[in-house]
Amino acid sequence: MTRMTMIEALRSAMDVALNTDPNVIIFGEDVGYFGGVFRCTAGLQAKYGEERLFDTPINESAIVGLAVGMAAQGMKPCVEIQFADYVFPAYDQITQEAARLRHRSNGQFSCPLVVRMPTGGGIFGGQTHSQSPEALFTHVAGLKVVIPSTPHDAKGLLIAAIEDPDPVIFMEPKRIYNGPFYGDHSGKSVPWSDHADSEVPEGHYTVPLGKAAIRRSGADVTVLTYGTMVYVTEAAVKEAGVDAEIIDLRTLLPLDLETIVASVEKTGRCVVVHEATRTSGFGAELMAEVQEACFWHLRSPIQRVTGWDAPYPHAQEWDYFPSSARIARALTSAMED
Amino acid sequence: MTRMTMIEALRSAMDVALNTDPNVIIFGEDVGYFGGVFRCTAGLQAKYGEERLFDTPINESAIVGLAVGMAAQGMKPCVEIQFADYVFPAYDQITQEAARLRHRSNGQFSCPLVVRMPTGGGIFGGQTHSQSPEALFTHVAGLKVVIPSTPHDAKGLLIAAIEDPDPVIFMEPKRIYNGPFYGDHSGKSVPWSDHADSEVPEGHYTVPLGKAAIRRSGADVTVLTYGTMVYVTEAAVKEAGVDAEIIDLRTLLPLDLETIVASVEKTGRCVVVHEATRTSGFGAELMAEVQEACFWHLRSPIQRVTGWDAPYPHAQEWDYFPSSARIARALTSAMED
Amino acid sequence: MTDAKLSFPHPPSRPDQAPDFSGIVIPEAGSLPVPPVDITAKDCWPFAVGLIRVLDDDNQAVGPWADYLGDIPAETLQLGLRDMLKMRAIDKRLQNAQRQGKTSFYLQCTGEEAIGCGFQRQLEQGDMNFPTYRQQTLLVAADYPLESLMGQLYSNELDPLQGRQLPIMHSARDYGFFSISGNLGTQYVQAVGWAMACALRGDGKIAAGWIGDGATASNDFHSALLSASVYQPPVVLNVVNNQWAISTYTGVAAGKSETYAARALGYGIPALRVDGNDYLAVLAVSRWAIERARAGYGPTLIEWFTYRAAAHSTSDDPSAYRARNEADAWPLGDPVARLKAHMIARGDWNDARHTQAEAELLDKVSEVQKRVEAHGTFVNPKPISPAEIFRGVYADLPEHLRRQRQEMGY
Amino acid sequence: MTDAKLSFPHPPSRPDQAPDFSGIVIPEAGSLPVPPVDITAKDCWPFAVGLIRVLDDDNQAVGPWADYLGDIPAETLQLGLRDMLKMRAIDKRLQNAQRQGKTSFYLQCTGEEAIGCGFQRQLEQGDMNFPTYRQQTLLVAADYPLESLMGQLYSNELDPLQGRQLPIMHSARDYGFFSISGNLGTQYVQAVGWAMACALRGDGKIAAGWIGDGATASNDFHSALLSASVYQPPVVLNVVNNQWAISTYTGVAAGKSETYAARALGYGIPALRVDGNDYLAVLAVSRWAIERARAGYGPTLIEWFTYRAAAHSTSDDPSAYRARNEADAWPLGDPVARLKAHMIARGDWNDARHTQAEAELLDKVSEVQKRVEAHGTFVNPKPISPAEIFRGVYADLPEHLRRQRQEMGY
Ligand SMILES: Cc1ncc(C[n+]2csc(CCOP(=O)(O)OP(=O)(O)O)c2C)c(N)n1
Ligand SMILES: Cc1ncc(C[n+]2csc(CCOP(=O)(O)OP(=O)(O)O)c2C)c(N)n1
Ligand SMILES: [Mg+2]
Ligand SMILES: [Mg+2]
Repeated sequence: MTRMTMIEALRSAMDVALNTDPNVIIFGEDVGYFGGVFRCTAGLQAKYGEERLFDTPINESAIVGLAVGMAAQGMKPCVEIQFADYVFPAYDQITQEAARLRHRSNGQFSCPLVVRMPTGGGIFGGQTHSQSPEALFTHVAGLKVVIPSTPHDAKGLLIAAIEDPDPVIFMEPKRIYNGPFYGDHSGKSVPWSDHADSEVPEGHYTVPLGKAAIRRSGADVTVLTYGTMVYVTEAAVKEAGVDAEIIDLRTLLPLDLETIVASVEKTGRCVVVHEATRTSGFGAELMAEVQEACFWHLRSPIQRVTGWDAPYPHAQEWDYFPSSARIARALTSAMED
Repeated sequence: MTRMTMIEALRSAMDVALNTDPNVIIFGEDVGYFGGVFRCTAGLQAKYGEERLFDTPINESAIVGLAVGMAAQGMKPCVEIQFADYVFPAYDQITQEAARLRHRSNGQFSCPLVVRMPTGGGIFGGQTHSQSPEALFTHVAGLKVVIPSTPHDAKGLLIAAIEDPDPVIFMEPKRIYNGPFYGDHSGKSVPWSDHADSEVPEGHYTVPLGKAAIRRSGADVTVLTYGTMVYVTEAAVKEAGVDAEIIDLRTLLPLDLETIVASVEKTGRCVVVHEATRTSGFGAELMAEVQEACFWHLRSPIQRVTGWDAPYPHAQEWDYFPSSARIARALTSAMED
Repeated sequence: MTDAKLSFPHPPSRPDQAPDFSGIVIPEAGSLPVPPVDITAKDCWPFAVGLIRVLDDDNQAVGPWADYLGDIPAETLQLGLRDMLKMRAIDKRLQNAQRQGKTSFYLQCTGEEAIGCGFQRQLEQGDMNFPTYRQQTLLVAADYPLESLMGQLYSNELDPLQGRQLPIMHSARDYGFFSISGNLGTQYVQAVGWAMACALRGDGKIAAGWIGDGATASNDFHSALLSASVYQPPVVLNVVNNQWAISTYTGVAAGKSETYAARALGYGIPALRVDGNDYLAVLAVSRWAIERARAGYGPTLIEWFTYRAAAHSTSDDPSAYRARNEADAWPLGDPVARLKAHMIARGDWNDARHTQAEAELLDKVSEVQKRVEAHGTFVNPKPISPAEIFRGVYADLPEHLRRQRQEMGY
Repeated sequence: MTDAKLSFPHPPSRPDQAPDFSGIVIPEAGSLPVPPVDITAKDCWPFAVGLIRVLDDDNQAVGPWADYLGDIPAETLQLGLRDMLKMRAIDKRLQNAQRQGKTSFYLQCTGEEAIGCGFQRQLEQGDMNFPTYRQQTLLVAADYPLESLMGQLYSNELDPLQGRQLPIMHSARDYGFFSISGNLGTQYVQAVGWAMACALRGDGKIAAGWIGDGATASNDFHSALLSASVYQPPVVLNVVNNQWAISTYTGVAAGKSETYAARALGYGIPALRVDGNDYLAVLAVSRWAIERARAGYGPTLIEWFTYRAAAHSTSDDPSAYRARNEADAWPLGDPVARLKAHMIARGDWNDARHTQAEAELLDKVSEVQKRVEAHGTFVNPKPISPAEIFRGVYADLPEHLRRQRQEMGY
């Protein structure tokens, strides 16, 4: 066990994967010699050579398109999109090709690839370095969608994603790359080293896809969230002084409905929190699932706290990014009815 | 007033728009000399000339990218994507560019463009001629999303969309291009000429964006749907023998919540129907909105009837496409609780 | 105020006009040499804007590319002719089946048979094609079982894809045929990725990408050429320029480009333009490019110059947008007729044998068709289980799909 | 088994090595002629792989392109020099402001000043640039008010975009500067669309697209070239080849392409490669291409050959991936130094005037900066109303956004 930041944990996951499976191959913009703009692959090219880890031209659809071809042949590409905001040129290859290859070829070809991308806001990145497009992938049958919130999970989930036989969209909440973030508007992070979940085994281990984690047990209200918002929710729960159960979904697709339903049946109340714009965000699906499965247990309307339905602004970042105060208000209001 | 099919109505809308505003310009694959694979623009190039209506190379991102540049200058491009399944190469230009231009330039530039595309299944088109990707657009702030279900609305909404100052995704349910479709698995359509809503004024009129239509008033249960499913729902309501209120949303974004809420407050029950895959489909957002706004009025869980979370199959089309029987079951079950 | 006016490409003729191919320059057969295997793009201009042809007007194989092929055994040519005739028989029968309502959709490759048939016969087991919907020739020349091909057409139990795909969107891994996508272009860059994997494994295999002239406009065409240029994997990138993309004349995809082959030179990829209706030219250039790839000289782009003689598909009627009889006026003729004439000129073939071969192949195809139809057609369907919808979305069925399957009643 | 091995492009040197530009061929100044305005792509090869240069090693303007420019008034050159010096002063001050935490982000264009400054001075009111984030030169040479430029840097009330965009993503319609997108490449095809609209209106205006060498790999680069080739609108497509894309050497975007200009020839678009650090070459070739577009001869692509002397941005440290002092070793020198030397050689300028001009401009920029900072910086913010988030998402505020604004408390 060592203390790792999320970046170190991700790097360690790729190190393990490169080391254990010769079919694993990593590429993306600036990931090679330089080791990525967030340094996630730093040192790995020097260790494994250019044939295992290399730079690509700035063409996200080529990055994924090449990966589809390689994966179909049996390699295991783990590619990086520099920011989730730049994944859209690859959207066709991801949704129409990677997601469907196994099905449409009746299993003749499959597509075991991982598309890593830093996601979310809180870093003053403006509208093109802050988006949270997860819901644009959860609508696509054939994909899995993962968002870790701790170094420990980041490593275990990434190894599991690389080993998974199907395409995985792996979204990394960049705001917490270097430490958990509780919503402090000065933007300061606490370092990971102070957090229990930065204890990361050095070798191989997996955190299974499709299983949520209960970050805080509670009796009063269930909060469904993921990524950076896990921490902002922790802060909000303290602020609101309610005994909330915080569920970190970790995998959005397929969803761990069992854990969710058990919790909401217990608490009878539910708040959903995410950074992405509200309308048709993943929160809507969560509300639909909870409503379908727990209707008769619900004692108040499910609330959602989300980014607003506007492009992610630069200067007004903290008015956009869901604050602990907004979450606390939702918790209080969920308790009121 | 004349009787028109939906195709004729759409053509008439474009004819009116080309005639009234010299800034209107139409382009897309095969739309020019030939008049489109569904013939929506037939005859218009001969009437207005190649500078107003022309063929493009097979590059959807170029189609939309050019349109963004033209729209920013003050033209009003109305472009065709041959099938909604092929819009994804343009997804970056639509979601990152068109949707945000007004906001990010603080109004210096705007993007009044319309992206037309045939959508939905029921035509034995297999996975790449049958998709319903509306929820991938409703998550994007800055877009409007429209789906007509009658010739009358198709024309009025398309003219409104072209005149709108913002980008509009205009999805045409191709299954009902030539007649309403009640879910008959032999695939036969009834001709539009038998339907009241094929009465279409020949000249200019608009159907406002953002307003739903109540297709059937009823007291027992509210059905929220759009496009082809309006008719399959009509058949289901007969089958189930319930007094359902059928709301045809017509515009998904912005949503006519007022009409929805008034209806659900009255009926206390709600069923959502769409063709798209279930998870993170637009049904999830509808369920979330209804739950938020009408929680205390709901007498049973909101149900959704949707396409399954799988690629749209070819041979099993009628097992995938929501049938009137499935909708009828949901109606009955909504009434039971 | 300005002279700037937009330009709009037009086809040489429209329905009310006579076919006109006078704008197409047809160089003499044999006029282009065989380039050195390590040729660079810079030196490729004559090959990219010229036209490699082997069969001359007297049906003789002439010039450096004929020499490159060397003595061709009569059997090789007979095999090629039979491949093409078989393809025609299949197209004929299946087009008919669609007309009879036995399937929802079909799409012929008439006029383009030489390209895929010739190319496939130069590949080795383990090489992989990334085809479009108009490369059924590759399957035929790979001896793909007709039962599978037709089973898919009728979406019956013989369908290897279990009804999931359109009748014409085949997938046949063991026959070197990648799963066809309905989204144009996507396969082109995937082919490059597959070829990169071949090089990384060092398995001696190659990949071949296929794309239509219209689809060269797609982003994936660019992604593919760029990636192939950067990483130099063993891939042959084929462009089938059949002059049309549904109703759209090839000029709309080409713009002011000299040729599609010339487009590749800008990426530093050697490229050649070839008479796609000349079976011998196809054999020769395919062999050259495939050997080049396998030997580690990197990608080649081949523009196959041909003509889409049939309608785009059973949903299309070309009389609405192009001159009647354009196919007959096509200056490079018909690939079957030309190979036949050459074989006759060689003394290896005659009209009687040809008629007999045609009849035999049509019989054989019809016989299989009858057998396959007994397993169900659109008119007389024997449904595949609806639960098939959920199989293969993922390797394992996740909980939510299990629930949905249950909701469906399975 | 096989010889096929992947190739990976490498920069000439890495941090532990000495700079090495020996692979870059620098032709003599004045060695290329001025092509006829109606030149076709086919005849453009020498211009696309050569390098148009006007200033020679003795700081004289020589050759056909110097003749094309004719007698240049001293004021024109002084204006150019002042534009570039002003740009440097701004870059210096704003880089500093970021280091002091007064803004979140900055990005310099050091070494590339001649390109945008020279190009902009050849445009007319009403022409539209579609820039990237490294074309602040276009704003400076268009005399964009420094208050606006800096207001955006500090996201204060002077920010014309009201805090919505990153500090460097300007938009200035009245100054011919399209709203910058953070998504690389997208603007390139939009420029072609805008130019098409110009042609359709017949308003005599043109558009100019801008893209970095790295971003030529994007799909939109292809879309833009293809569309420009097909419709022939009045557009100038600029590629700023500054050798780097963040940490990635230009070879990764170029692959085996001879040059980026050569890429355009494949699309049938005339293209020229130009010494981007030579202000006179910039003036000359910009004028030629802009006049060509305006006169209706269609698109031109210009590859500006230059070097990114600064870091990619304030988030970047190039010492991690490229040789120290590479900028000093750049064989085409520094654009400011070269223009200055030329003006001194002409007898129009001297060191003292230069030092004075530099100081004056730095003073002026600093003075404005102080004034703008009084309206708020990141250290001392004067917040823009949060309700601004909702304004301009649509022309009119829809009901759901009104509700969200209310929920927010406004
Ligand atoms: C991305 C995408 N856009 C549009 C289509 C619709 N479409 C199907 S075939 C076709 C024409 C293709 O022409 P070409 O590439 O020349 O191939 P050919 O049919 O001539 O073999 C079009 C536009 C599609 N399948 N995919
Ligand atoms: C679509 C997209 N992918 C990736 C990025 C991240 N990114 C920002 S700048 C940059 C390098 C661009 O290099 P180049 O085009 O050469 O321009 P330069 O910075 O040299 O001016 C990258 C990869 C982006 N902004 N957009
Ligand atoms: Mg074609
Ligand atoms: Mg660069």
